[in-house]
Amino acid sequence: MIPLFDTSVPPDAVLPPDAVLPLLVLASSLVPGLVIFFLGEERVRTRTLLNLGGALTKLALVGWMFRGVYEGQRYEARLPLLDGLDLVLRVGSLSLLFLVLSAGLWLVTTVYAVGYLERSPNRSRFFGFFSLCVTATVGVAMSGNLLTFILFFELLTLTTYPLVVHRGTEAARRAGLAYLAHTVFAGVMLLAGTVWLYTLTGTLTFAPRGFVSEIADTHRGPLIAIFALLIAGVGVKAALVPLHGWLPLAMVAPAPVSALLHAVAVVKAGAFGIVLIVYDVFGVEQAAELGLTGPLAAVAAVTIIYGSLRALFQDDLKRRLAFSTVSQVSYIVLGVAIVGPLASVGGIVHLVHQGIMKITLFFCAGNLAETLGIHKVSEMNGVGRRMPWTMGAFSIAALGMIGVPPIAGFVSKWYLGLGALEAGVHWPLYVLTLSSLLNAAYFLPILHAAWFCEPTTQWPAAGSGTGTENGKPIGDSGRWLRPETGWLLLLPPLVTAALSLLIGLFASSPFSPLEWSLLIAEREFHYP
Amino acid sequence: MALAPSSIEWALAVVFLPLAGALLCFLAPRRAAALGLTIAALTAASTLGLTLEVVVAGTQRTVLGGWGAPLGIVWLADGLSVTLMAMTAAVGVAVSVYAAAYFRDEHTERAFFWPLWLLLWTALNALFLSADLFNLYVTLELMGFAAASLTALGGSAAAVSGAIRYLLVSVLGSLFYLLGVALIYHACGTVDIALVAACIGDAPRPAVQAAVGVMFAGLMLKTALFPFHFWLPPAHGSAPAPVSAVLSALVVKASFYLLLRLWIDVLGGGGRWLAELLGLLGAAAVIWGSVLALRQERLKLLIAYSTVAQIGYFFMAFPLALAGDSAAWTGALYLALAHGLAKAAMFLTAGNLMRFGGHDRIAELDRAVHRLPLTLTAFTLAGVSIMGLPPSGGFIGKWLMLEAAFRQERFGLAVVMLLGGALAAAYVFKVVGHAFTPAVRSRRERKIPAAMEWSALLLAVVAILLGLTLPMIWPLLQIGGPAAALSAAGAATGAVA
Amino acid sequence: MTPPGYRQGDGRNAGGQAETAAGARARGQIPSWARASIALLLLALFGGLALAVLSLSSPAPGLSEAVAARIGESGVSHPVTAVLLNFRAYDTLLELVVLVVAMIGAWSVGTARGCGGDTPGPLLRHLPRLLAPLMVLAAGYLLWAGAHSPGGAFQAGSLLGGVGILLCLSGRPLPDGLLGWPLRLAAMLGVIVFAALGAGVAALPGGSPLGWPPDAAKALILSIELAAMLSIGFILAALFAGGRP
Amino acid sequence: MDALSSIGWALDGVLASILLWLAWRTLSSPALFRAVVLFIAFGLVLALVWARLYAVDVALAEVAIGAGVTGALLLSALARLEPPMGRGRRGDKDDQEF
Amino acid sequence: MTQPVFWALVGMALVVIGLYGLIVHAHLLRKILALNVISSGVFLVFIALARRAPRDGAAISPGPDPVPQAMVLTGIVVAVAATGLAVALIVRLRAMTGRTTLGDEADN
Repeated sequence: MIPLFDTSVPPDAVLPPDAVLPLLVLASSLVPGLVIFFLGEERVRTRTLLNLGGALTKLALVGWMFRGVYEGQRYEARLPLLDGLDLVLRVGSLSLLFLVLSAGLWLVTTVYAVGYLERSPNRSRFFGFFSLCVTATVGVAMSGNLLTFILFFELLTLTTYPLVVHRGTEAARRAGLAYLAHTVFAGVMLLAGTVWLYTLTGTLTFAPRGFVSEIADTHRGPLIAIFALLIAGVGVKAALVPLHGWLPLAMVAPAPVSALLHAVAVVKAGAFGIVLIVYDVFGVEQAAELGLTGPLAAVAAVTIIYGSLRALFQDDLKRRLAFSTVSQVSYIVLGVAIVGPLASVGGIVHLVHQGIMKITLFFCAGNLAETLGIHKVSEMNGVGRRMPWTMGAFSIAALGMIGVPPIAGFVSKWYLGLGALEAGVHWPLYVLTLSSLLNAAYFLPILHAAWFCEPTTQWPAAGSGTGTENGKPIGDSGRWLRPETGWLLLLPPLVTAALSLLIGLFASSPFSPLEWSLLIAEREFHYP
Repeated sequence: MALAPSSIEWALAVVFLPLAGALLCFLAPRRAAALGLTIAALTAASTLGLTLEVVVAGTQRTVLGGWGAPLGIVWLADGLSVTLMAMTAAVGVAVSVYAAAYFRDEHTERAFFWPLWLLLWTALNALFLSADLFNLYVTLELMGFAAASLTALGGSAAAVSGAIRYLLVSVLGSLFYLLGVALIYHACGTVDIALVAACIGDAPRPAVQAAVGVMFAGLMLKTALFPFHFWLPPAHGSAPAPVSAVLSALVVKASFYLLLRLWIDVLGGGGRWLAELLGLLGAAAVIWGSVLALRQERLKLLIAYSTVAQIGYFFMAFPLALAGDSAAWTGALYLALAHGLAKAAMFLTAGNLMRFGGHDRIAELDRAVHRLPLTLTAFTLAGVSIMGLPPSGGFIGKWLMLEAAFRQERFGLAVVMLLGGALAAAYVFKVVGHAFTPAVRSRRERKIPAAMEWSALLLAVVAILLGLTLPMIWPLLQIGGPAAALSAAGAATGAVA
Repeated sequence: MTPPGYRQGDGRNAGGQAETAAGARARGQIPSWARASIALLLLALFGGLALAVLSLSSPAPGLSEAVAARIGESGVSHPVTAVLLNFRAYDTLLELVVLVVAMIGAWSVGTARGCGGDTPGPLLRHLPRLLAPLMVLAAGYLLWAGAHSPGGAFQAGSLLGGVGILLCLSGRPLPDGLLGWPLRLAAMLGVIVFAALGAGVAALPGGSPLGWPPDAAKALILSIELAAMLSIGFILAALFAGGRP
Repeated sequence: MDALSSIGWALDGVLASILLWLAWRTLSSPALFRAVVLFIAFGLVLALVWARLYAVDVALAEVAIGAGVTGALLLSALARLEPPMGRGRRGDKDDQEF
Repeated sequence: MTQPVFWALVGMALVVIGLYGLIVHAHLLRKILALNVISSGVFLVFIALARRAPRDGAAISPGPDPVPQAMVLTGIVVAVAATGLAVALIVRLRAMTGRTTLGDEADN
């Protein structure tokens, strides 16, 4: 017989036990997703069962791996694809952070989406792509080399597009077009950078200190170009200015999709990609030595300020949140680009913190829109009295975004600031301060209006049928048993708001995102 | 007869089985579909047998008539040819299944589709097997006639006029090729590819250059390389869906294969100027074809222009392979294989949409795509391969070619390849986007048999999965060493350059 | 008849005439400078081709000797026939297939509407009666002669085709009994006999596809030529008729 | 150069001139009917050339197929393409080249 | 110049004349005539060159190399098949549209 490629895995170890878990994590959303496509529109129960079953399974599997990774176990599955280039799924501490985030938030978002989309058309299609989207995200999280990363990154594009255009309106189509134009451009850049890099290094496997140091002296120019290409490639999804154009447009999508885009999947995948490129492709010292981190930090700073400024002037609540995302995600990039252990911890931990806080905000915005038809900030006067739970959650998350202790956002900003000082640069502090002020400037008026202003419109009373199809009329029981909106819509933001409070409060306890980020800094980036 | 068929018997089967099938179908038109399907399955099985034979025992030579070169004709089955035959078989089976459903109610078309299609298959396999320049001319003509007749089966004036145009171009291309064969015969005294390759170095240069020039011109015309692509969209856009699938997926590949054979086996991979010219035309084709595809308002024409663009990629491998980079050839071949499967799937889905809605105007497709999720999925998956997204076969091909381009720092070519991918994404999503609009049920819709949806979907899935099979196909392509010999030859050229 | 979905092509018919006029006007006037440049380009092409011809060396390489050396094993003594039906028999088989394809293709396009369309004049009505037998005889002779001197299945077949054309022109309809499969079988006969024998001899011990055993070669070739002649004649006449019966 | 070869050359020259002229006229004469007739003549002259080149088989085939059957095919096609009146003897209007 | 070369040049000239006719004429029947002229030219090249002086020491035969002759015979048959098929298609086109030229797009 003809010899196959010499793969580094001996044939008897094609599927070692360590390889099974990553594959199962993929399958736990892939299989339900594919099955859901073939389900009839009316089989709500089966579909919900599949969704929640998949989400819970994934969470359990990730939890299992969490223990393993903490004990020093590594999980790896590979499939030969090109000559000397495999598809590799690998779980280390960094991937696990992202995995936990996406698996956890997927569960919450699924619950929310089930409540949100009741009785709306094309649900099978929606949930099918929803599951595939998460599959792509965990794939991104687990990718062990740049090739695998590209695979899942593009899959993410393909599976989120139907979600963005789900409503099928003209605005949705335009948003989808913008999203595609941006991501296709990104895909081209990413592919170009990757192939070029491969021809120079002969490998694409992520390594703790990157894998370009051997050619750093001989191929300076190309390496800088490659860095630019790769960052442009992932920067679109991370919504770096000036590649952010698609994100505000994509707000036409249903609320669970926005939540998913902003907190779990797309934007996060982009930010995670930047982390990977800086740390595991170039190596942060090498990147600094090539003079690449400075411009990256500058781009991040510009994005942070620009996003905040634009958010200030949006009346549409979701658009304001979208620009806030543009700004907040670049904290992660900033943390990475400052070059220093504490700053990187701040960046990495913000990956989680921002996700949890931002998803809360989007859930709440969705609740307002679905229950009361509120889409604009100017319509929010007094809404806190009508929907106290929702606005309570919203407030916690918003304060966290501003950086009020002890909510999670504070921890990130604290570490970012410390990291900047440690690295001996001061300007990030000004950026952080300015951005926090701007955050306050666009969030506090909302809170003020919601809690302290008189309602300007007459909303239907809770539980009396809301004019939309989604608030579940409950009947005339006691006030506390009569929720302000459907349970499925209310519980998720409450959970995530509580989470963002708790991980801020208990930031220094073991297994908190912060502690885990410190572990990552130690293990993956070889910081002390 | 021995229990295990020998390579001669497999080779005989892949040519003579579809031939016999065609004759039978023509003699018994009422049973044509059943006969045709059976023969398609048998032919595919024989192709598999031949492929395995080549995998196990290496290149297979069959001396026809026992004379051998230079007096007689020789069949040669090496990795390259069996790979293409295998693709033909895969597409062939799917198209046969599809056609059985597609032509079920059209008596005349059914009666003529089957013999013509099986004869086309005969011609393709004969072409892939042949190692004799003149015999290749006959197979080229056979292929061209069968393809033109199949195009005309569409029945519309557009189809007939497309068929005429195609026939004229095909005959002209073959005549150019034949003129080249004549010159080569008189320079070398043989038409056996191996013997010609041995003598070509000592032959008078002007004669060889003129021969190569006219042969390549003829084959470029038949392959529809820009700017000779003018005939392709009208023909492929107006033929019946299964025919378009076959034309785009296989027929165009056959003349490209022949070009490649000449380049590799006869010219030994040399010829810098010609290679650069072909690369340039290929790059122009990628851009031009993609832009035109994007501007089409009819689905089938969009797909046809996409073929024009994809053909360009194949030719961009010529300059890249000059430096001895075998990745370029493997990439181009991979692209060709993936394109064959994906493009066939696309045309089949276009057939479904037309059958369903009665038209193929892209702007009005939303209803149809809405009601045919499987078809849409097939189209999208095929599109993924055409765009070159991982892990499809198209991605692997594009990756390998990009790798070669970057390694040789031919950034211009790399940019064109990448741009072509982006444009492909644009035109694929131009169609797919219509799936997500709120649609009203059409009054004119017709039921689509499951066979028509599933055959397209399966082809598309195979195009995607092809991306995972490089570890198997790479060594197969090396058998008989066209790629290996080429990288050696190319290395020599590169060293000189 | 036409598959649905292809009807938009028919839509063009209505505007066909107008389009023809406009199209012809646009096409008819290839500007003279374009013609001149085409002519110049072609002249350059001719120059290149002429150079190629002139460069060919004069002791010509070729296969005359190889043919001469092995003609004894071929079963015939005329070299061209030996090449056609033995050394390169596969080419000839495929060529017959080409004819078959052309005929099926022509048949698929439409039905034959007689030959020439008009009622034949007196000359055409009587000429075939005189000529046809002569031509059949000549065809038979050419076929026989092909084994040792110029002639053979193609020439003979085309004579038969001529007979067919004459009969067609004379307006004689084919008997209905022949219209179905017998007609088709006649067209296929050459390919069938050729391919069956060619594949059959491969099964002989030590045989190869299309490898005629020397002692049987002459008979095999003659039977193939006979079948091929009939098919060629029939197909040529069918092409002339221009459609399925 | 002996007489025989001069006669040969002269013959070749005349044949070639006729052949080329016929080819040119076939493609340029305004009436299609005449063009087809010229093409048949072209085939017959070509057969002479084949004979001159000692390719007797080809010469036979050319007479029978190249000139005969092809000519008949083209004539019958012409009869169907052109309106029945005039049988193409008038200048074919579709052919706008002259 | 020898006789074979002379005739080969004539063949090449026929190819070029045919090509010119193919390009400039729109009428399909004319295009077919042009293709037939081209093919005759190609055949002429093929056969004429076969009459060059054979290799030293070979017995000089009156006829040219039989292999090209056989190939040209094949070619002639293919050409007539092409003509037949094309004529059938053109008649069909004419019956459907009244056109005897390729319409629509730019002419080749």
